[in-house]
Amino acid sequence: MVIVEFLIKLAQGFGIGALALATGLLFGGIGRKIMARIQRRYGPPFTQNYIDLFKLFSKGSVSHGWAFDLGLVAGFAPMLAALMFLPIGPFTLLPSDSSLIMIVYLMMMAYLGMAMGVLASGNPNSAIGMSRALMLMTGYEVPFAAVIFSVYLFSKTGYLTQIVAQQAGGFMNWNIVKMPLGFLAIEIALQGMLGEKPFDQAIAPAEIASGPMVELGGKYLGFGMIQHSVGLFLETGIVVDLFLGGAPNFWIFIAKQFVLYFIVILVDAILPRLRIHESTSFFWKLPLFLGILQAVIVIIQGGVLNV
Amino acid sequence: MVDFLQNWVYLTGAMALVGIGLYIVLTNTNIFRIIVGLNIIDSGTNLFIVTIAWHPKSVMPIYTATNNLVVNGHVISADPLPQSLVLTAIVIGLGTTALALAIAVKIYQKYGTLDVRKIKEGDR
Amino acid sequence: MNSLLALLIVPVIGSAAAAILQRYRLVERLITFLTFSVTFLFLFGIKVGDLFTWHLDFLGKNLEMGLQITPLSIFMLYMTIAFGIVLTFYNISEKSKMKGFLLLLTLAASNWIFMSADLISFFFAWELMGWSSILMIFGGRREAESRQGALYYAMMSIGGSYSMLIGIFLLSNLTGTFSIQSNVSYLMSILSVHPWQVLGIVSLFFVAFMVKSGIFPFHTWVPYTYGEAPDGFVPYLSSVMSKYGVYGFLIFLPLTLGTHVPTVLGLAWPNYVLLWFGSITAVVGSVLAFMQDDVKKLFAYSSFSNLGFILAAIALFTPIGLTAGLFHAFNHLLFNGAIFITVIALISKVGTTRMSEMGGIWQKMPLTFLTFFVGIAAAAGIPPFAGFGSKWMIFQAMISHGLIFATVLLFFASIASFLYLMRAFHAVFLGQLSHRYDNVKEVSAIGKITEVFLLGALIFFGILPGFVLDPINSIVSAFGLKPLPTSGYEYINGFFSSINMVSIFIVVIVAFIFGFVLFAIVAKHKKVPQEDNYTAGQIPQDWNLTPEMYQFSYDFYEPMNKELAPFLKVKIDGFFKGFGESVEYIGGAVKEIFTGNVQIYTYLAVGGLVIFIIAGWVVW
Amino acid sequence: MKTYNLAALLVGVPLLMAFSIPLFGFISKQLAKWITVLTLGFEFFFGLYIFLWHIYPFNVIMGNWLPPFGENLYIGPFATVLIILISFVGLMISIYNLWSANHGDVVHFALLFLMFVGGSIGLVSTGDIFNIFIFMEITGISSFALAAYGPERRALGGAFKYLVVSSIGSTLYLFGVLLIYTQLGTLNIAEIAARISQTTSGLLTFAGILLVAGLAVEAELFPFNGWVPDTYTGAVNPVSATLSGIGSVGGVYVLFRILMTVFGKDGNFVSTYGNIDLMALVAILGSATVVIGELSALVQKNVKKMLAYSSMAQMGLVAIGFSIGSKMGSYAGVFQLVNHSIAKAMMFLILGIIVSFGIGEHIEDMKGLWYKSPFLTVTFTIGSLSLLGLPLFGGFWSKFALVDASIQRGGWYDFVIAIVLFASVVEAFYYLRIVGYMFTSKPTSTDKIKVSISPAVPIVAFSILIIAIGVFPQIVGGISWNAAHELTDKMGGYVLNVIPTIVGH
Repeated sequence: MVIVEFLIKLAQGFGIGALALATGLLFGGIGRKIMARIQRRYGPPFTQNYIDLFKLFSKGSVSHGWAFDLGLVAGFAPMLAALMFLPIGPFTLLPSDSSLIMIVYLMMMAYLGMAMGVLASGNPNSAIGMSRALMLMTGYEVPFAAVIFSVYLFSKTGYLTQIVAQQAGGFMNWNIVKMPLGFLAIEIALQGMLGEKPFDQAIAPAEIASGPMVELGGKYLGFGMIQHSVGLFLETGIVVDLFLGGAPNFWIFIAKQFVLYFIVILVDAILPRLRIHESTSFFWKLPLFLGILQAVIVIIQGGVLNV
Repeated sequence: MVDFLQNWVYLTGAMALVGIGLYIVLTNTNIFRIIVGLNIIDSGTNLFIVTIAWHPKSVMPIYTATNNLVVNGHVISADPLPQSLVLTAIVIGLGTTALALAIAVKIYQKYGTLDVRKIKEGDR
Repeated sequence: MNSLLALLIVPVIGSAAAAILQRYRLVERLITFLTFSVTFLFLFGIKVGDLFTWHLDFLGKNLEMGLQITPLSIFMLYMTIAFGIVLTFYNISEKSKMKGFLLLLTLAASNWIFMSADLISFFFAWELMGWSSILMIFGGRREAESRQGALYYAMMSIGGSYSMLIGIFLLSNLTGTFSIQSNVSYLMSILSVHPWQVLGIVSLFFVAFMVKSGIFPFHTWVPYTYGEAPDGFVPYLSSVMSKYGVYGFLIFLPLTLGTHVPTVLGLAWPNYVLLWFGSITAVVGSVLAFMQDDVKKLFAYSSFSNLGFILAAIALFTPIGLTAGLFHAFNHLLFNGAIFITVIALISKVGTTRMSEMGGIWQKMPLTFLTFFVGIAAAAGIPPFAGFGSKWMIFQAMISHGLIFATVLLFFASIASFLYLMRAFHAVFLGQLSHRYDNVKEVSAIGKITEVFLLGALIFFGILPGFVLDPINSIVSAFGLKPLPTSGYEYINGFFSSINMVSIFIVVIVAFIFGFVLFAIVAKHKKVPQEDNYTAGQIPQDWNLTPEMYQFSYDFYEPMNKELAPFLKVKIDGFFKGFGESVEYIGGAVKEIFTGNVQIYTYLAVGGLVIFIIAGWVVW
Repeated sequence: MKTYNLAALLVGVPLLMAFSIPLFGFISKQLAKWITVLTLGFEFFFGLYIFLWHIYPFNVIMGNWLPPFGENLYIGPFATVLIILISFVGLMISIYNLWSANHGDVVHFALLFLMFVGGSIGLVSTGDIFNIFIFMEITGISSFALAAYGPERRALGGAFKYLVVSSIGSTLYLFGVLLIYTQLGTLNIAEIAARISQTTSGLLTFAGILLVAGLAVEAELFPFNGWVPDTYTGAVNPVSATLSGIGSVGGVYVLFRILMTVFGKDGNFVSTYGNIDLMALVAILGSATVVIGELSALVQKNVKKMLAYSSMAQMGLVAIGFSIGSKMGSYAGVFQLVNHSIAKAMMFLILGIIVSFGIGEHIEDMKGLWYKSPFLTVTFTIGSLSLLGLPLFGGFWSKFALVDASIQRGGWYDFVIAIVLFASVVEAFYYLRIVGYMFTSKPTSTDKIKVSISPAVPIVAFSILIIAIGVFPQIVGGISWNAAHELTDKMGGYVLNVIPTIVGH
């Protein structure tokens, strides 16, 4: 019985993974298209990412040793694992463990794995890229955390499923209405999380030869792409669950995610790249201020839990 | 017990000797002069000791038929004890001086100087 | 034999044996290891509530001294001695100049600290632990630096214990007894009447504890000392000795329970202040850590940064806060132990502590690399390893009080810890392997066993935290608080949510299996040497590039320096050093009194006499 | 009043043997040295006998004239503990001298040494302030000569400085004694103590100041301690050990016998008669001494000189302990005195062994001693840690008691103890620095130091004693408490034991 249940969950998990990957790749493709149109180009077809992925997985490639291999798999697997705890529309695979901070830390494990892989390659460009990525992370994670904590205090729970459930019943119950400043902060943080301009110093193609990705080829780059796509899905999904009230079905969920991503793409299209320390300190100023202000408002409204 | 302040002449003398001795010790750099200074201080001390035991009207502290040490309940004899103390003090002073002179001679042999300012080692 | 006494006497006997046989290295190491093991066996003979008292004819009184066992002491004893066994086992093959007999003395002192029922024996044990560890640090890799490190530690530590000494007597003069329990309950009873008096006394104690745990602003000695201590001793310093301060804090923290002290956000304000000390420590440690190039120093900063987390959590003194703090104390012992043991294994092989001179060593020491990786993953708080649960609980404990600023600071410290851990990971193990290290070998068999054990422990306690949380719950209830609900060994019950670590573990494992399957079934790859990487079509050797030059690890986070410059301007270290220098300067001036000229001495004496007489005259 | 006249042997035997040593010296130099060992062994066991069979307190009456008229020795608990201490340290140093005194005029060295120890024992047991002066001069003259002993010229310089300062000091003491005599007409401590309040207080204050100034020279209190560094550094190591382990004991004893028994005014905290509180004066002097001693030692690079400065500072600690005036304070003082004597004497002896192997006195020369001789390193470390007041060693308990006493006294003693603890941190720095040099560095040459049996015996004995006191403080604690009682309760503890019929005022 347990085994059957486990197998069912396993199958569902694969389904969610595939779905997230497909959506993430689709978003990526659409993003490229939109970008091209803003820049008055025709742009690749929005299915281009699928084609790329297929191509990458069928090409031979070079490896720099087992740490390199392990790192790339470790960069992808925790992302996939984190997905299992995310309420996607009405559906959550493992609702009893959907703690928000846990998901955040699982995502960090993915970054850690990815970093291990690309750094094991020994290319200085990837080291520089990694160092930038990590510095950027100190920037955006702080306002992100402030917002997460204010949501905790506001909802008095740490389960994403319950946070979503509390927002049921129409637009006015969404957290975006109740905590607008927090949403603003997390939206800016999302820009950094996704590594889009003006916060794309880690990749910086022309500057450090795509940074972390410089040594990746073939299936390794494919894994990198998967990680990025699933991460895109996960991060936007978290924001949707936190602020946009989740969704009654999968399609609306994706639509809400896309709205968020669309904003990111638009900002990406119009802003130039900042220098790394500028962007870190930027995150410590406005978004952090907004996030903390939001938390203070929540606390004043009676969010303190007397233990 | 005698009101020793009556012997102000001797007291002043004793104090003056101590003062002179101290002045010598403090101002002279020659070892032998310092030893002499110490000796003068000793003399001042000894004078002080005998002074406190005596004053002009006291009788000698030996009980005989004619020599009443106590009159009307008041002691009128000189105090014998300090006089025995002064002997001890003199002897001690002598011993110290002898030792000091011996050391001074040795110092002159080893350091080649009698200037107290130069009796020191390089590393302090 | 009474087990309580045995916990003190066995290490002392072992210490004597090790001291006598110290010429025979291996024998000494074995004795050290065996003594730790035997001491551990005696632990099974003790239970909560055991008491042993004796009388000491001292200070003209018949003072009652005692050993007692509380749930907290049992927890601490098990934790520290078990770690000691692992470390001494590892040290059997380690070549550092650690002196086993001093370690065993430290063990005796440490057991005594955790068991003492009165302030005299507490202070006795505290000082014993202090000097034996100071002497231990003298044997470091670099002579002059290790001497300075030990002296720095000694100054701070002795200053702290003198402050505690004054506190002890102020307290015992009020109560007339040295018993810890009755003193604490006395303080509790007068807290609402004389808050400042209580606070003053307790702060005197807290200075000592803060020094020992390296809490801001007394953290400055930590990097120097950890950085220079003998390699074999550093794990003990960081994992075990920093916990004495935590234990000390826990003696006095119950003070604010049950009395009406003004509160801030539902917390008694002294607790609130303490919490801020903890949070600032966490941030200071993390930020300073990622500027480091010396791997031991880096993890020294990391160590006290984690102590900041622990202090912040226990300062709340709520059930979840206390649980989180103690849990983190345990996890910190474990992961910091694992990290430091791998680091010293590494240092003994490569012979340097500068990270910018290392790189690529994972190819040579794969097991060490894996242990280190899991260690830093745990330190970063990544599930499902030990370290995640406690950090997660700390955040919940903090935010449930609405302490948003402190929580965000702690979170920042946590993220920054990610930075310095990655930097160490990269600079030491990843990147280009220099040809200098072509002959580096994996650690010996003993080292391998230790590492596998630590690896297993990090995962085991990660996915089955209940084995640690159960004893912690009994501690919490011993303090008179309501423990968190328990629902099985695999659960962590937080304030906002609870987590089944086993299910997370299974999910991650399945995801990994899936990842590897995917990796295996798609197109093949071929292995290439490390020089063969993307250089825009050119071969690095053609430009006379060596692996060392091709390794980017020096000043890894250089851009951050500018952002953090305002923080780095505050030089507490400089304050202490400057203070020391001015004392030395004054000493140099004072020494000139003793010129060697007898006349000056005579002048002094006569001058002193004249001053006295004048003073007497004035009064007359 | 209990009398036990046989105890006059305590003073008589060493002086007798001292002056007969030249006779034994005719037979053999070795015999002369052994005579000191035997004599001091006798003293030590006699002292132990008095202590263990609890014969104290008692008087020794000379010629059947009862005090205050006759001269007497009073051996109370304070004197007992000091007699045992002095004779033990003396015995150990004399055993060490079997090995170390082998050049120069060995016979006269033994004579002077025995005279010094005998004089010190007389000093702590006599019940007459003029006899104190005589014994001070006996120890003084023998110590000048001892300090001048040795091949190095710096010994002469040190001895001469000691002589000059000490002569002035003893003159001041004598003046103080005579001033008291002019007022009370007696020299017996017990009688003076009982009648001290009858004197004119102005003169009393003056006498008190003279006495403090004179005795501060021997007790090594600033500013009367200029001789200390030069003399201790100049003298050969066993002599430095003697001066610091025995000489300073006598100085402190007399200072507080005068202040607390003679001048003392009983109360919660003992103060003195007269216009100014001499106990407070000594506390100020003690604090200044601690600070100046420790700070000077801090910048010192010569280990022997460092020990000398530290010796000075430790005597300051002792003085502060006594000057608190409570029972606890005197207890701490006695305890600290014992611990300091043992530890400091041992450290000078160790330094003597090190120096005899051609290793210098500079701190750099201590490098890598651990590799040359673990024995000396460990024992030196034990000594330093005991002086620092770290546990497992005797010093822990005395510093513990000292802080306790100061905090019980409260008031401005809180400030004093803060200064003292600060100075102790400084002290910890320089001692641990030496220990660090011994432990850390690889030596330039790894010639092992072979310590022969006769110098090893005292060092082992001292270390065992330090650890024994550290583990069982009651060894010294019990009798120290009695000694503290003797000092703080002057009528019950001292005067009535000497002159049972006297009426206090």
